Amino acid sequence: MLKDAAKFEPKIVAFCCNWCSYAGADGAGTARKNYPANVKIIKVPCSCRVNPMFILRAFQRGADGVILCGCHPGDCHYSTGNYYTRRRMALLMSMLNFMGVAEDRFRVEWVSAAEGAKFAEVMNDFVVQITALGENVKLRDLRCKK
Amino acid sequence: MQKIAELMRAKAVELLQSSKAERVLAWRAGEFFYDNAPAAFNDVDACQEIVYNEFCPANLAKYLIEATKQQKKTVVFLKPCDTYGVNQLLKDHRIKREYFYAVGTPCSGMLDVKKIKELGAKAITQITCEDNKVIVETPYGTKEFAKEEVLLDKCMMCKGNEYKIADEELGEKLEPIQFVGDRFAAVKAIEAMSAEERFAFWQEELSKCIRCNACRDICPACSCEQCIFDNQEAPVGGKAAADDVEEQLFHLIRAYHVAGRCVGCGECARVCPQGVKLGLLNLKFIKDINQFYGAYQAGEDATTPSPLVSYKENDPEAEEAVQRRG
Amino acid sequence: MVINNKERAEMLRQLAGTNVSLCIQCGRCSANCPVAWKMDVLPHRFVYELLNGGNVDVLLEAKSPWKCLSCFSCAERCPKGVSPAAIMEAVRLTHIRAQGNNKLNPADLENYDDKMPQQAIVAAFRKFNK
Amino acid sequence: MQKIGVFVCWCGSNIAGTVDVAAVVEAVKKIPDVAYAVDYKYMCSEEGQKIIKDAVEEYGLDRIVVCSCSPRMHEATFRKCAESIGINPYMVEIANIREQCSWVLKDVKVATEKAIQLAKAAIAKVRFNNPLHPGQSQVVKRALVIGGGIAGIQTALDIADAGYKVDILEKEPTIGGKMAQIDKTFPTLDCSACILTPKMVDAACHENITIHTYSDLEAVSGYVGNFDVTIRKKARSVKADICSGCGICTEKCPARKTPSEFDEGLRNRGAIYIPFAQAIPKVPVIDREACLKFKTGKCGVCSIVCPNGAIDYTQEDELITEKYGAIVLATGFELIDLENYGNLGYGRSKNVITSMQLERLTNAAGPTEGHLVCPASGKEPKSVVIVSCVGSRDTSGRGKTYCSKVCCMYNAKHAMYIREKYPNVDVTVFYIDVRTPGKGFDEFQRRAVEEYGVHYVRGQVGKIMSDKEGNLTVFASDLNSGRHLMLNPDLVVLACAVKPAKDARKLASMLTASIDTNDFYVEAHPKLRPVESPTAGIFLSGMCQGPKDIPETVSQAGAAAAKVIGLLAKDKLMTNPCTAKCNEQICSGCLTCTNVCPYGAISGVEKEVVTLNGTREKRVVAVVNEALCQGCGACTVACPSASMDLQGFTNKQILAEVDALC
Repeated sequence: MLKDAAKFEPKIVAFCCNWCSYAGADGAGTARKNYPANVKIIKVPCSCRVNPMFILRAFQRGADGVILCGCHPGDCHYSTGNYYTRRRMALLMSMLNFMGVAEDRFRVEWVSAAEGAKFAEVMNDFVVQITALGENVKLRDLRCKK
Repeated sequence: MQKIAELMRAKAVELLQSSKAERVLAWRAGEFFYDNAPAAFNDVDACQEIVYNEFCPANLAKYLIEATKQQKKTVVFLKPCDTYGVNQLLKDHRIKREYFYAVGTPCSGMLDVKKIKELGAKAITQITCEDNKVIVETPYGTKEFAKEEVLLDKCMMCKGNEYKIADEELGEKLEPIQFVGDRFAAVKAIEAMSAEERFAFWQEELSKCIRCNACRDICPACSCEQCIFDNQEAPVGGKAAADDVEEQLFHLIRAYHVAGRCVGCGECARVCPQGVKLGLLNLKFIKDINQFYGAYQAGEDATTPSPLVSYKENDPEAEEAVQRRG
Repeated sequence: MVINNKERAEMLRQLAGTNVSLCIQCGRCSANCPVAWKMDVLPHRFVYELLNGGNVDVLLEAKSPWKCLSCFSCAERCPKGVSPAAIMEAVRLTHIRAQGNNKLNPADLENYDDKMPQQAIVAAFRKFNK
Repeated sequence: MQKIGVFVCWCGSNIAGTVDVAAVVEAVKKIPDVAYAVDYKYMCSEEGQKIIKDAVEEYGLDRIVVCSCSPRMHEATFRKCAESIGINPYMVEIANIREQCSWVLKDVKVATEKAIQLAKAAIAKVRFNNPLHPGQSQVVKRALVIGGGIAGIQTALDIADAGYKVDILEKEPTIGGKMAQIDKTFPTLDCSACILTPKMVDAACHENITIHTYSDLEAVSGYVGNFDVTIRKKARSVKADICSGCGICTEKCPARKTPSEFDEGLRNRGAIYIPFAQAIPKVPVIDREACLKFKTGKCGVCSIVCPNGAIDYTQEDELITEKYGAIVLATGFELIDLENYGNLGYGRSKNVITSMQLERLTNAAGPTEGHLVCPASGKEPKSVVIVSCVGSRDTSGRGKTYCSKVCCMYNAKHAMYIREKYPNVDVTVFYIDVRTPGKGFDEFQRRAVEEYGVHYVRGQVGKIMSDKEGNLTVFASDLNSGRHLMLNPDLVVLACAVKPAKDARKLASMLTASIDTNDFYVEAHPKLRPVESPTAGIFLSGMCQGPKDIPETVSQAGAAAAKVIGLLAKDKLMTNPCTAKCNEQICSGCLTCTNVCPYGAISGVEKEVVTLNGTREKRVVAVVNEALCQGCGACTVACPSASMDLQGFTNKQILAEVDALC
């Protein structure tokens, strides 16, 4: 079946930590809080497992948005994991901004296991944001000057 | 500088003869007097070939990895800025203190022969420095430049004349370079651009890259047994030909990879045959780290953990940090 | 144009712009109202009738909106963030729109204290132009 | 060649109602290496599991993907199923097509498409799965219960009765908690102290129970079965082993300006004090901030009057360390501050009190010896207004969004015993809803109306004013009659919202227990694992998990104890095999990883390793202690050479998922 060409459906990858955000996503499901199908979740034990390279790889492979969700700082299941995540991702985001690519296509959110509604809210909001930005081509073109 | 070269030769001979060391790391003359290269000197006679002048920019620190592996006590001559790399290698446990003897070697700034040539000097026969003047002899006459015109870019960001690690210092410290401005000026200029301009700038720069890996090979923070770019299991993907992820994102990944460990020596940019301004990526990380997490200088000592393996409970959030940078 | 009760309720809801479905019917709005003792229909009913699509006529015929001081203590003390004051205003506005006469001179506005809440001023206009 | 089996669950209509499961099966069948795919109504059922087992045998499957509910629900089920047929349990991956798909989407076409993509990602990952084998760790046969209220006491007693050692950690000078302050309990109206104090004594006398009062949790490390805990025993300034508990010191202490915490500020206590008569231990404590000896250096009366010489001004905090196999959180609750409810006059008029203050006022051991009087005048009230839902069910930001659950019942209790003891006192309860589910609860509340003539008015109190003489005016609404009311009671009782103890969040951080936005501890599953924290080895008991009354608290305390006993009864625990693993061939020994490991599980070890060019060399490499590693993966990102990887979530596995989804 041909896809409706006029409607842009962004590809969005969400990395979710097992203990808070993945459980939060389950909570959104259990409470039937809808969010668009564009968001696909990859489970990681902790947000600190997410290598910035994973995010770059997702963008490079065609993701239009990447969102990383973890426990609220201070609530990490492994005590300190998300503190490292926060530093790593702040630097990554700042660098993406510096290179003029994809900064606004990447987001870090803290969603606890009890925040199913927030999870859905964040995802809805992110899909709107990414849809407005359109297709992500910049990162792929970074070294392809025409 | 000639005087320092003599002191170096004498010190090398003294240390070898006293059996304090088995070999010496210093610089040897290349084809021209301005392309000196790092070299190892294994005996007293060879030490006579040690040279030192305004064209010895290379940092010898990384060769100490090999010295440590061979467990050979090695004399290494270190300019003040080189000592940061040594500390970083010590912090990364890549070299061991017992296998090297560090001799602090004074430096008044290294010159960039490319700049001299670009300013019109051809068939250079001799270059001498007097205070802040650089006198270039050519068969077509003598040319004179202000030092700041022809200093290496990295020397324009000189960290001063202190040795961060040294068993002894050679002669008197030289005056640090006077032209040091804001080392983040170029980074700030890019930050001030629009997103489109920034993208265009980096697209232009990064498209020049030929993936020769010189930047990686020279870097004192790139000291892994096997580089992630050569490792099929690493999260970046495989070799360039096999995977375009790495091809497109090489510089971003490289700079991120050494963030927090990069001493800001500027060697990566210096050795780039294509003149890619890749040092700016490293400087950007240094600037951000200083701004987000407090001043930090990698290689200042051999113990303080990198900001990327430490945290504060009230660190800024990613979005907040980017905005704070403004 | 003839509109039914349900449509009128919807119109009032839109005019009021406050989310009546949050109401848990605790009555704090009425309890807090400084002029409740003078009102024929208490503030909580203005929320209740809109919430359950009840008798909108009661609200439109009530004297309460003209007693209301627009002091906002009902909204301030609502545990759910509903504003009965906004509904009072919506009822007033409905009347004004129906009459369409504006007898008070807007130029007088300068004479008002600028610390006065905007809605209070507007409410005063409605009242004295009835 | 790999042989992957894909099993798509309908979950009745939960999945199949929104996802075309047959289409998912057809789609995954086309993927290389998928040897078998099938859908079934309930994959988790016995019949469903049999389908998996039969398929493994018939098609020689070596990897399994189940498209079903969240792995948090049934991953363990399907892993066990795989194991029973000889497949390593870690060769199973779950595609969560219920919580992440059918339950959040409405359009069948869209949901089916997403389900296929999630299945593809799981298939991409499972290709790189490797068999993993859990290790074993010892279980320390001792439990720690944090909080010495009824929840903590009951949990400790149940664990101790099963034959295990258990320590109670209480921050106050005595155990007993809030229940000790309460006068009567619903729905029986029996005396709270009479049923609590015997339990306190039981706990104190139990050979398996050690009580640490006036103590804080200082540090926690370790993991389920092996927690290392440091406890700070704060200096009491009284030698507990010598003190006879005679109480002379507390009577003679001249510094009497501190409001008694136990009596909710309705009377003052000395700087040296025993919170209440039945305190355990019955050893006084010096409040150093109030004590003249500590403030000015002069005084020392308590030391002079003590017949045993038990006062010790030089005592210092003591740190003790202990190992525990399990930790129970029973940190209880407190009432909210009323600073956001100035309109109700609390703090401005002494005759507006909290319900906990009323408990003290009616308690025979309380400041008035049980005589109900207005605190301002000291006179018996003629009429009392009780206001429910003060700060509960409030989403405006001033109070708490939840229902505090216990207030409706204790309001009825208060109203009833005021009327019982003082039949001439008029009692009016203002309510939004009366919520009394529970055995005998509604009957209890109805008695208040039917037998005791308490007025229940549907409506709320807006504001309470107090004039110069202290007379109160209550402005309220009566919604059923549509009237605005003005009443002049002598006493107003505010049924304040409950909230978790102040240090709940700090403890959650220390124990890595999950906590919600209201600071209640989060249970592992809201229905099926209500007394366990998601963090293994941490259990929840009582109000710290959510508002509940005493019977519920006691049941939950017993349930938590049963879970602890179940854990301590094991000699060994299987450890999570998803641990970090270092590729020693490429590890440079920089040990950056050791900086980020929260468990100290990585160390540098000098080893002979085979280098990349095949030679042998001795160098330092990072070595992971699998028993300590909890598998967070922080090290994998810190590692500059990517020699550190996380089993079960390897770089390859995650990137395969990324590629499959992009």
